[in-house]
Amino acid sequence: MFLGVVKVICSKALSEDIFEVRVERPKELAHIQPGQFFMLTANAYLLKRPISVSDFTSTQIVFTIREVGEGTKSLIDLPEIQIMGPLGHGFEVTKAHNVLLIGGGIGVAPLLPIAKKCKENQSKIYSTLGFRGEPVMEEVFDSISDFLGIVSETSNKYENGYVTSLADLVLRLNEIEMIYACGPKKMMAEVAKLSEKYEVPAQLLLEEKMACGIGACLGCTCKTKEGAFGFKHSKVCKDGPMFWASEVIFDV
Amino acid sequence: MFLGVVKVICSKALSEDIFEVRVERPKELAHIQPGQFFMLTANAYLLKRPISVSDFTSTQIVFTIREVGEGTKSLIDLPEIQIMGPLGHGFEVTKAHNVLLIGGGIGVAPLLPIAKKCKENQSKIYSTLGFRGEPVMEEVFDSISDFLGIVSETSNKYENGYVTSLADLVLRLNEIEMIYACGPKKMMAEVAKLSEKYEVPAQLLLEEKMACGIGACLGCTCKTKEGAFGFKHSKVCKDGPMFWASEVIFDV
Amino acid sequence: MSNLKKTMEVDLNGLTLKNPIITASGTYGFGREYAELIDLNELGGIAVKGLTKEERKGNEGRRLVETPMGLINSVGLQNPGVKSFIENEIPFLRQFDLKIIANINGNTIEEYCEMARILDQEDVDSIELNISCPNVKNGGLAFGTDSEMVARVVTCVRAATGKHLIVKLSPNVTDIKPIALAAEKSGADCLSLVNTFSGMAIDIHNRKPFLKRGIGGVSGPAIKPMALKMTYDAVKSVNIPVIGMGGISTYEDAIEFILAGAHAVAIGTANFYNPEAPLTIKKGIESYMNQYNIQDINELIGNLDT
Amino acid sequence: MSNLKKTMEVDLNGLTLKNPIITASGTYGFGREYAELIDLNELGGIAVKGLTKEERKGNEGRRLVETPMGLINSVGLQNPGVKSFIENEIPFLRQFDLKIIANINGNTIEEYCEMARILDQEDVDSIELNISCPNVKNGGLAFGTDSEMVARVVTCVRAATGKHLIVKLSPNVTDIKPIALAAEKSGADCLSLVNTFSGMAIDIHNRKPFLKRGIGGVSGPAIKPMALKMTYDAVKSVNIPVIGMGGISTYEDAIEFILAGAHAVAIGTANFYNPEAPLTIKKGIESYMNQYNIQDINELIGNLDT
Ligand SMILES: Cc1cc2nc3c(=O)[nH]c(=O)nc-3n(C[C@H](O)[C@H](O)[C@H](O)COP(=O)(O)OP(=O)(O)OC[C@H]3O[C@@H](n4cnc5c(N)ncnc54)[C@H](O)[C@@H]3O)c2cc1C
Ligand SMILES: Cc1cc2nc3c(=O)[nH]c(=O)nc-3n(C[C@H](O)[C@H](O)[C@H](O)COP(=O)(O)OP(=O)(O)OC[C@H]3O[C@@H](n4cnc5c(N)ncnc54)[C@H](O)[C@@H]3O)c2cc1C
Ligand SMILES: Cc1cc2nc3c(=O)[nH]c(=O)nc-3n(C[C@H](O)[C@H](O)[C@H](O)COP(=O)(O)O)c2cc1C
Ligand SMILES: Cc1cc2nc3c(=O)[nH]c(=O)nc-3n(C[C@H](O)[C@H](O)[C@H](O)COP(=O)(O)O)c2cc1C
Ligand code: FES
Ligand code: FES
Repeated sequence: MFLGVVKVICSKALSEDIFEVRVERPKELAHIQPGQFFMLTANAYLLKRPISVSDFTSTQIVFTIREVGEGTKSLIDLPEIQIMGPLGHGFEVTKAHNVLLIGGGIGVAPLLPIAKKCKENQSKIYSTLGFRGEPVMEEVFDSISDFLGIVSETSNKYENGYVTSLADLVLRLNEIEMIYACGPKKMMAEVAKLSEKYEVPAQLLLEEKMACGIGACLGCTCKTKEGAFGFKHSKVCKDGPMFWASEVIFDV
Repeated sequence: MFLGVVKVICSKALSEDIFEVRVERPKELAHIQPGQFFMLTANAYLLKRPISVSDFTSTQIVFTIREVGEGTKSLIDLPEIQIMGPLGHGFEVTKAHNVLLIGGGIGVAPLLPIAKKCKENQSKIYSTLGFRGEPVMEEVFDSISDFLGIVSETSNKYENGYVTSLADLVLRLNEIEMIYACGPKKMMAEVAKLSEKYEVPAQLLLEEKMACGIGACLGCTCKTKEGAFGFKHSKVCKDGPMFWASEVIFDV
Repeated sequence: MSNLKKTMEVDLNGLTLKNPIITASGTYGFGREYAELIDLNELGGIAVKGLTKEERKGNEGRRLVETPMGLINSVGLQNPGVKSFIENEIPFLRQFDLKIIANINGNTIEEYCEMARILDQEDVDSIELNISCPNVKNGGLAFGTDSEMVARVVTCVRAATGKHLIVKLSPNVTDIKPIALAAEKSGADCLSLVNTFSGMAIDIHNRKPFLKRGIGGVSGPAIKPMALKMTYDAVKSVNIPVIGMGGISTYEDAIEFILAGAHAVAIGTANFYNPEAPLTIKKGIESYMNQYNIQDINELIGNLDT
Repeated sequence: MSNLKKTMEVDLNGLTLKNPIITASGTYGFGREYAELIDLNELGGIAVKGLTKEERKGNEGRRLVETPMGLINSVGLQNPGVKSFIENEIPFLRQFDLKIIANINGNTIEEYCEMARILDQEDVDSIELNISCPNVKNGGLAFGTDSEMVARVVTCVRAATGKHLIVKLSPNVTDIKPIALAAEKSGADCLSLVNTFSGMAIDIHNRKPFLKRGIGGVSGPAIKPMALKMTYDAVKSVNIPVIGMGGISTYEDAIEFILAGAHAVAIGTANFYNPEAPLTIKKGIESYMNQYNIQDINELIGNLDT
């Protein structure tokens, strides 16, 4: 696992509160799987911040970061960042003919690597992305998707509504074989319902507050099914962040 | 009292660990007395750091800062700094014919404003400055002093020894009427002895760890005489930082 | 609607503050110094520097050590004595529209009571009985960590004065509840907590504690989670109002204490690094009330969904 | 001279560590994860995640809240149970040259003893009796805050095993001394402290505590001054060695604890934000010893000029 300081190549704003931070990819870094994340050291804070890989090449890694507090704020204009990773189990790549991406807010960012992978595998990509205000990463998803639907809760340039309603429509009209989703907890719970309703497996990228990021502290657990009625606490950082919709128990 | 953020005009290294930070002087700022200080907000830390004024004009204030820990380190390359001040009772300006400055290390910096004031008052200025390694501010003290003696504990470009020995010599050979001193505690205790020995009043700029900087927390006290044998705890930030050598009780 | 005048007034069981912001004892002197920086009329009250019967010189040697998000102090109750306070400080503070809380400290129960008797005749709005100072040899902390001692000293002081009486509790205890209860039963009108945590720091290069007495009192944001928990516990165990403190430096912190059940909050160490803290915290509380359409701060006190 | 081989070996009254660096229970899992980041052979010992007799699922809901220089956790002893530990984890850890300390937790005294009896037969180097976990309903903290309870549980566990026995103390007490003494008298070979401080944090927007159980345990640099003070107190009151911990994140911190009298130090929360902390702390101690020409770390233990 890589733990060290990397140079920031550039950092630019995609919107008012979302920033793209492009760093040098160290040579010794292991293979990156779509959906994996890194722990980034936020200077003013004790704990590192988990941030997904939102794009990567053989020489670069891109983090797309929404500024929600002091920690994320401190990450967006550093000359160099300490990173640890890649971490966790990311998305499983399948050779599905039709895949559906469902992204909410900053959750669209970690979908890009899996979208690219699916594209490579010649899957047909249906992207449904939802935002509270103006969208981000619209262009890149447009170029990669066979279908792109964007909804916004407030912007009048886009259809207003929730992304899961749009996804529902796509699922009803197309033979989707695999869903990849990332977004707020409530959206994820809805996606799980869609997955059940249409009997299409869904891979969800979950989020939890993390301390170690590697499975040692047991701080980041989510509830997953065990046996017929039981549950257990799985580590989002290590057992996830990708979980199958069918495994997760949502307490919402 | 001014409390607010000021722009840093420039910050430059005078030596390996001493930096000159020049800031804009806010218009609403009160009169600055030589020997006064400001509390500067060091970002990563809870407590502000006390830093003397080492020079000022009607539009600028200069702080000369030695990096001794994380707090001072954080102060040396900020685009703007929050400052509070000017604080404390500085040096008393006298119309003495001959004044002696005794500075040790970073303690030379706060002597510059009083030197300039004495110059204005046409006093003859004897400067004795001591350093552990290479000196700083040599030129400016050279231009302002009638006599300048520099000693260093290690540099072989300068006489080796303690600044107080040099000061002793100056006191023996000249009719000094006032001493202004700033430096490490041990040096100050020596200066107090010289003051007594030569019966020349000495104004010492003392240092203590500070929390509030304005006299409210009672955290920064030094021992001063009260009555014939008694003592009291005086606030370095408010009653000082200037104390007469004859008042201070040194526990060294 | 949100433009209606909000009520920030709180009643501490006989002591009414126009807003719940107090400055904590020992961090604000007698208000003089901060009066040059902020308008003291904005405060609900000031708890003055801990007073003793006679003048005290305080502890020798270094008195402050900064720690991660905290501060250790060993001031040792340096103060001019209660008489000088009455003569020189009360008239100054009376210029402002705020409540004066006299923080008192004794070496013996009798000394506490004598001070209470003296202040009973004077123009202070409340007496804060400090039985939790870790920085003096006698009295202080020893009184505050044992329910029986607490009962004895509070009972005696209660008998000595009819003034509003706050008892200030120590966090250095296994269980705050019996202590809070003892204070209430013995006649406290109100509790305040926490005082500082006992702590230590060592100069590894001189192999000596930084502070002459070895230990000192820890304050600041570092102690906030513990202070909040203790405030919550104290609130649950008594029926009198509680003043919460310990590391409060933002309005969010203050709201946490209020939701935990504190009727008022005291700002201590934050004054040092942000002299405007009492004002920004007050404004922050106001805007929080606006945001959630709360007319009266009393609606927030203890309004926690657990 | 300063190139002579330094001795870092410490003897914890029967448990010899090749260096005084331990990783604290609950912060290092069973070593597996950190083995990918650092060489575990560098450690003196590892205190494994708190074990219970049966598997435990741990607490529900959010488990972590970051605070100023601190962390509140409410993990609630999630662990696979002592049997699984024996089968799956001991063999893994035995690959490394370090001492294995099994941290045990019970709901009842009997459960503690049963676990001690089970582990007595197994290949662990020491048993750490955790009587100070604030994150479980029964047992835990309740055992650790009362000297009589401490005496009872330690006596019973002592009878159940001949293994090296560490008793881990809680900082949530008025006075650590009688508790430390009770543990010593009842047969502890060594003490460790501190466990986490009880603390709380409130989500002001949802008006709920962040953690489902309301409270959690505070660790990290924020607690260091208090932890150091308690370690110092404990050391002074017993004749057995003490493992110090609480917020240690630099070698300076570790030296402070050692000068206060700790024979070894445990690194907890620091692992999260600096996985290399145990190594840099060890190196730092070495260079400190070089700087002051100290050949044997035992010269430093308790070497404080007060
Ligand atoms: C596996 C994983 C991958 C992640 N990938 C990304 C990513 O690619 N890009 C990205 O921007 N973020 C990502 N996150 C979320 C990110 O880690 C958090 O937003 C960040 O830790 C918050 O830190 P902070 O100090 O800025 O906010 P804090 O100071 O901790 O919180 C500030 C405020 O924001 C709220 N808040 C905190 N986290 C979130 C959140 N996730 N969403 C909304 N509100 C929040 C808090 O409740 C609080 O009110 C990921 C999280 C995980 C677990
Ligand atoms: C009235 C007053 C005026 C001052 N004026 C100036 C000034 O003009 N320029 C300036 O550079 N400093 C000045 N100082 C000193 C300055 O405030 C301290 O050096 C600073 O607060 C240290 O903070 P830090 O966080 O960098 O160091 P810390 O992290 O607090 O300390 C780091 C290390 O340095 C040591 N240390 C701390 N302070 C000093 C010190 N003063 N000298 C030597 N070692 C120290 C500590 O013991 C520790 O080992 C003044 C102090 C006072 C009270
Ligand atoms: C420098 C200093 C001096 C203090 N002096 C007193 C005192 O005289 N009487 C008292 O009751 N509390 C005293 N305290 C404790 C504070 O009133 C307060 O209880 C404590 O600092 C916790 O709050 P904070 O974290 O906001 O500072 C003092 C605290 C500090 C930092
Ligand atoms: C996430 C977490 C889990 C913990 N679990 C345990 C435990 O299972 N058993 C135990 O004795 N201590 C446990 N602790 C306490 C630590 O071992 C240690 O005593 C405490 O965190 C203080 O040290 P630190 O500040 O270096 O972390 C835990 C601490 C944390 C942060
Ligand atoms: S963050 Fe520590 S186990 Fe996941
Ligand atoms: S620093 Fe507070 S009184 Fe001087």
